[in-house]
Amino acid sequence: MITYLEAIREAQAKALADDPRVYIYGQDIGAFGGAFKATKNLAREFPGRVLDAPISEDAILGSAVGAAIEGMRPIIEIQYADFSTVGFNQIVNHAATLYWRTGVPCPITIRLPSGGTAGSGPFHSQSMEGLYAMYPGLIVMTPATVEDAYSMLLEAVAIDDPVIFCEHKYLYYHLKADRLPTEALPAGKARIARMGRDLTVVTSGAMLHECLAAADELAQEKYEVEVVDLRTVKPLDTDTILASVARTGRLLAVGEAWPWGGVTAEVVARVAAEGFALLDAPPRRLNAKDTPVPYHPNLWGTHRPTAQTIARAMRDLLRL
Amino acid sequence: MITYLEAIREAQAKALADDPRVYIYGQDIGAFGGAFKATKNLAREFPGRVLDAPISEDAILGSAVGAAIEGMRPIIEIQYADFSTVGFNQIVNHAATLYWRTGVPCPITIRLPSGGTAGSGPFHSQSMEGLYAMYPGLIVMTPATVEDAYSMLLEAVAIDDPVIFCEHKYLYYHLKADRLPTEALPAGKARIARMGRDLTVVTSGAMLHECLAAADELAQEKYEVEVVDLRTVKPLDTDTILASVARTGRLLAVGEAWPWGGVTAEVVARVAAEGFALLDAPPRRLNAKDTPVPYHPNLWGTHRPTAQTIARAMRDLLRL
Amino acid sequence: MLDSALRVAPAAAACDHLTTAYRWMLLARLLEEKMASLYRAGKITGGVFVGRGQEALSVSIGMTLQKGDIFAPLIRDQAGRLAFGEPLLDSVRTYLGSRLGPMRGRDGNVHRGRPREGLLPMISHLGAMISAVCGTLIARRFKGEGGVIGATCLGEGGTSTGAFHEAMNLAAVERLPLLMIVANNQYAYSTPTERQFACAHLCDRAAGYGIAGHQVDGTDLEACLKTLSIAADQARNGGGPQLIVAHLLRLAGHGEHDDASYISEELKASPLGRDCLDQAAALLLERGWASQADLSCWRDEALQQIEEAVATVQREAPPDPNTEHWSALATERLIDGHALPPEAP
Amino acid sequence: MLDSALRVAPAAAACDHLTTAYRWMLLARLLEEKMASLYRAGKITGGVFVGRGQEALSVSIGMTLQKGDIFAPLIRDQAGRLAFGEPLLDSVRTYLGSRLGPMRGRDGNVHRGRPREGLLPMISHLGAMISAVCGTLIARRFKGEGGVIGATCLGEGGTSTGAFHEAMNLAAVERLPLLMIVANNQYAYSTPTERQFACAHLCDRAAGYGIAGHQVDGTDLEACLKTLSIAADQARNGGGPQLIVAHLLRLAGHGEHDDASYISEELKASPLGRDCLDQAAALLLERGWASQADLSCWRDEALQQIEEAVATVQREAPPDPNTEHWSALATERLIDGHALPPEAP
Ligand SMILES: Cc1ncc(C[n+]2csc(CCOP(=O)(O)OP(=O)(O)O)c2C)c(N)n1
Ligand SMILES: Cc1ncc(C[n+]2csc(CCOP(=O)(O)OP(=O)(O)O)c2C)c(N)n1
Ligand SMILES: [Mg+2]
Ligand SMILES: [Mg+2]
Repeated sequence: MITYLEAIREAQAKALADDPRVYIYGQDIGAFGGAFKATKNLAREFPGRVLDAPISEDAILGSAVGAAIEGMRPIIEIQYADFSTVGFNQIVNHAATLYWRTGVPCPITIRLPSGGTAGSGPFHSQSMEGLYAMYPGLIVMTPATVEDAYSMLLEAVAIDDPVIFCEHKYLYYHLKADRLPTEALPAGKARIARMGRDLTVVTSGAMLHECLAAADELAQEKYEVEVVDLRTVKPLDTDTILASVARTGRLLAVGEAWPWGGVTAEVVARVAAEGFALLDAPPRRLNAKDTPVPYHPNLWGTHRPTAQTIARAMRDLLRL
Repeated sequence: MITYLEAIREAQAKALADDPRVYIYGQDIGAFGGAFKATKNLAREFPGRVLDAPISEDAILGSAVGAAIEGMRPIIEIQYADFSTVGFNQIVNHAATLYWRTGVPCPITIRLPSGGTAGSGPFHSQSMEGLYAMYPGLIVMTPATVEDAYSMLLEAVAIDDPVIFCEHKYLYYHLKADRLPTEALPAGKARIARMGRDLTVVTSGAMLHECLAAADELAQEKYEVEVVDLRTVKPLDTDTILASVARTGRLLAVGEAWPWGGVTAEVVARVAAEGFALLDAPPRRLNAKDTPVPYHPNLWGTHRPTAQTIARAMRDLLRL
Repeated sequence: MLDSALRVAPAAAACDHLTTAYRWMLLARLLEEKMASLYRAGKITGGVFVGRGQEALSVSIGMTLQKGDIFAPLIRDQAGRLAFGEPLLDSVRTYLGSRLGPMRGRDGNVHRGRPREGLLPMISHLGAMISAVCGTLIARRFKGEGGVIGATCLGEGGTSTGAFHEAMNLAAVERLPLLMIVANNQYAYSTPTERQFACAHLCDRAAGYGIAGHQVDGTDLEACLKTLSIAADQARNGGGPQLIVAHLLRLAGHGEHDDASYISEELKASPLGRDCLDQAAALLLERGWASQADLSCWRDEALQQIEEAVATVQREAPPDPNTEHWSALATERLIDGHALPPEAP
Repeated sequence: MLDSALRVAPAAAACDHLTTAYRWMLLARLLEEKMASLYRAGKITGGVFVGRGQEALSVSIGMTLQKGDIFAPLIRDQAGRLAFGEPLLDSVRTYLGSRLGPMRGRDGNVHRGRPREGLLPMISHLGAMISAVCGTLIARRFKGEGGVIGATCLGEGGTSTGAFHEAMNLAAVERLPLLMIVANNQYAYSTPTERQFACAHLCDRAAGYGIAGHQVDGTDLEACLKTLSIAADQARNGGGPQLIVAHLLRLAGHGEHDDASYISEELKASPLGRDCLDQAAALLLERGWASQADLSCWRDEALQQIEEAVATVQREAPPDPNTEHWSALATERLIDGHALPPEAP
């Protein structure tokens, strides 16, 4: 059995082994192996290529841009996605604009340990995929399975553009698989995680598993819910979403991020604009509440969508 | 005649005169009067209350949080909205979370000279309202008229929450009015800028004027286009939008920002979810292209929506 | 907010400064040990971060600051918080997420404060609080309230943030009465100082801002109290910002989840590795300011106070998601109702 | 990329170092004057930012760097760019937005470069380029390419950014061969130094990073060349980062839109206000290394070269929005087709 977190570690080990241009830079990722141990032993296995950084997110990310210009393929670990706000400018205005401005690619993989876990509170829980997806020049991945954590991270390192890799902390240990995948869907392609003909649920990251649990619940009630795992939120695989809505006629977009804007708004807006005639009922969204992510588990469990609230939203929508 | 820019200057003069808790802090805003002259003479008229800051956006914004805690009402001028990325963390993680975490309000007005003008290029042209609107705890204003530039800025200073005030550089000199308003719609209320029964166009900022011009063009073709000026993008006045769509049955959301997410996605997603039955045709969006904002006027004029491309989008939608 | 002060040291006024400081340190140490044991027992969700080995420095800040001053502590400042006047209950309630705590279960552990009483609640982003303290001091200046100072803390790792630099420079330009206390405890999480900075002494940065710099042995309570009061006097009297760098060693993991196996034996064996609490106790005994009996009775009193607080808080209700007001705005009329999930009322 | 070098100074190899430097300075000065006049004539959209008064410092950087080194110039480095090998045409094409320029009309004025040739194109956010140069040097180290150095420029105002601090500290920790050249031209846009920093000399910051610091009179070409070559040698030979602070005065507005009426007469009259170009000319004459005739003939050659370049570029087509490839990605297959406006094909 291999966990989602181990898959991320294995992908980095393979990337380091296969490509001399790859190196990893971030806080506490060397001998210590990272705050979550995502780089465990890599510093020992690949001497000089897994470097501890000072607490300087802007400079860490800016240095990655320079190294990429010189042909390297840096993997940057930001200790928590929430701290990328202090390196934000180098990501959205430097890395993301380089290729368009100069024609020189900027292959950087930025690993953002993302999303909520009980007790993490307002500053160690954020889901920032929707924020980065707004900027031209970035690819934004949100792997929801052990297989994708591995194969998408490898693909991220191979891609010539900056990739925001939103790995979900809640899945680090919870999620296990028998083995690592040998092949995978390419980035930019969504996956039908569960087939169904009554309702299409579009989601990603940790919410995929809440949605699947809710779908199981509705199966008891004889509803067949189709669940689409986006995998990549930019580009957004609109064709797969539309094809599913064409089958079901109903759409629910579920996200862990805040309710204004973000992935669920983009999904619903695209389906409404391009698949209007396919809809038999109003498309719906379910997001977290519009406050910072609360510390106390009681509050946190209510702040974000759960199998229970998702199931309720599914029922509401199926009754329309 | 008073310009949009002068209205912003007058509003700040009034705020300083009326409320001793108000002060202004930003780069070159003192004796020099600001890069755009939005604080012209204020340092002389209000000695010691209009302070030049070092080139330290993070500290400028962080200091505003501290001052607000102590009961002051800072107005922060960021020289260009694009540079708020280096003060981003203090806005979204400090100012925006303070009230929710502690119950102590954080009344800060952050003025962001926003949007594109010919020749400004990738880093002096950005429209960031959709970015800030994603975060809980922030009010986001996008005044599109001289009257709103004045009255909304005064209201922003009076509001007990952090307000992102997206003043549009393109309107600074282009837009003139006879006099300053004596009353105004409150923040959070959208305005019907033009009545019509065939199509609802929802927009804000500089795009309002492109949309109005396009609406004039379509009037020649006997179409009556209703134009909604959002004024505030968070909160988003969904009721006014829905009421308009109820009249017209058609929706086009137009924005100057990039096409993934943002205001147009939120508008379309809300109407699709809450006003599905009101729609006689698929809702549509028109945004800027998915690249950084180009420098050359030829490219810039094509990158952002214009009266011409908006009129075309209106016709397409009316033909459906 | 002085009640807990009185409770811990009934005759505080008469009692020697050093004794009071020691008793706050002791209370902080024992309180954090209690939190750590609750964490190990699974009674605390999230993390527990302790100031073991840094109590002498931290308490000196709290004792040097006066009523009306500003304090923005960081993750290792339990002692300083208590001495500044933060009720013991605030810490327990925030760790256990009680709805009666200052953060009402919305934020946790070290992310607590009472802004209205000059105690700023840290956000996690290192360096972010310094400019906020600058802002409070700018506000005091506007309000004509002189003689006030503001203190904030950071680890040596936090000095690598852009936020630290911008705030220090701003404070220097405005000549604010800011005490910037840097606890160089040799590690930032697992990262040793040689991977964090390359200057001989962090104190060398003071000249680069044009401000006063002080260095102190962070294991020596008397030295910390002395240095802090000198720096505070200078700041209070128009001397501008003061950078105080203390040298010590983190005598715990980064958090209680961390066994800190990476901390070098050499450092542990070095003077930096001394436990400031033991040092202070030894001093009190040596000076005859306290007897072994005093020490153990103070300890018992502290333990009892902690047990009471924990018992109280454990009886308190956790936050209730159904009565929780799910809005981040002070301005009710501007709440975006449509941003609520469809299934919400 | 040496052709323009050869064209401006046919006998460059034989010709004296100082003469070459002077001729680059002269070319930069006259080129920027031409851009300014095109701006006033409404032929350039956006802004024009000139390095008037800073050519001696800037050219010294370009002449000190060798082929294979890295250079990230800022807004006042036309002279350094030319000396480093940036074709004159790059500047004209970027200002006029020619599709044949390195930025293809997508970015403008000073936001230009040739990353593949070690010339990094600045983004506007001050301080952001420093860590990028650090990254190029880290890459060279990985690739085992020793003996390489990287230089980048900033104004004194830019030193107040967190980005500056983080990058300087990172460079020091990694002991990178970085030249950080700070042009203290007394103003940041309109802001005088006393509102920007409070230290005696910006050079005092070097000790805070544990790196070497140098100060130089930015109006003195010979001094600038000397200081830069000393610093470059130290960096090249493992001496780590070098902070070079030059003192001078901006002899122009922040941009051509700015009349700079805020610049104090005292400063203009002070030694800082000397024009480095006149100073250099006087030196050449005094040493007998050039005659008045040489100077005016060099001037004529430079003017002719500039007129040719402008004439050429003015004949070039502007970017065409219809043939423009509207994507920011190198990876075609990952372009989000649905993010295109509905009316687009
Ligand atoms: C901007 C930012 N980056 C990363 C982190 C994650 N983080 C939390 S504490 C810590 C180490 C801090 O070390 P130091 O400043 O020396 O304080 P100490 O823990 O030693 O007291 C890190 C990296 C953070 N909180 N903020
Ligand atoms: C982070 C950031 N904030 C603000 C600006 C706007 N701005 C551009 S140039 C400038 C002044 C720069 O002064 P200085 O660094 O001294 O350079 P100089 O213009 O004097 O050469 C400012 C404030 C910017 N480019 N980046
Ligand atoms: Mg430390
Ligand atoms: Mg300057």
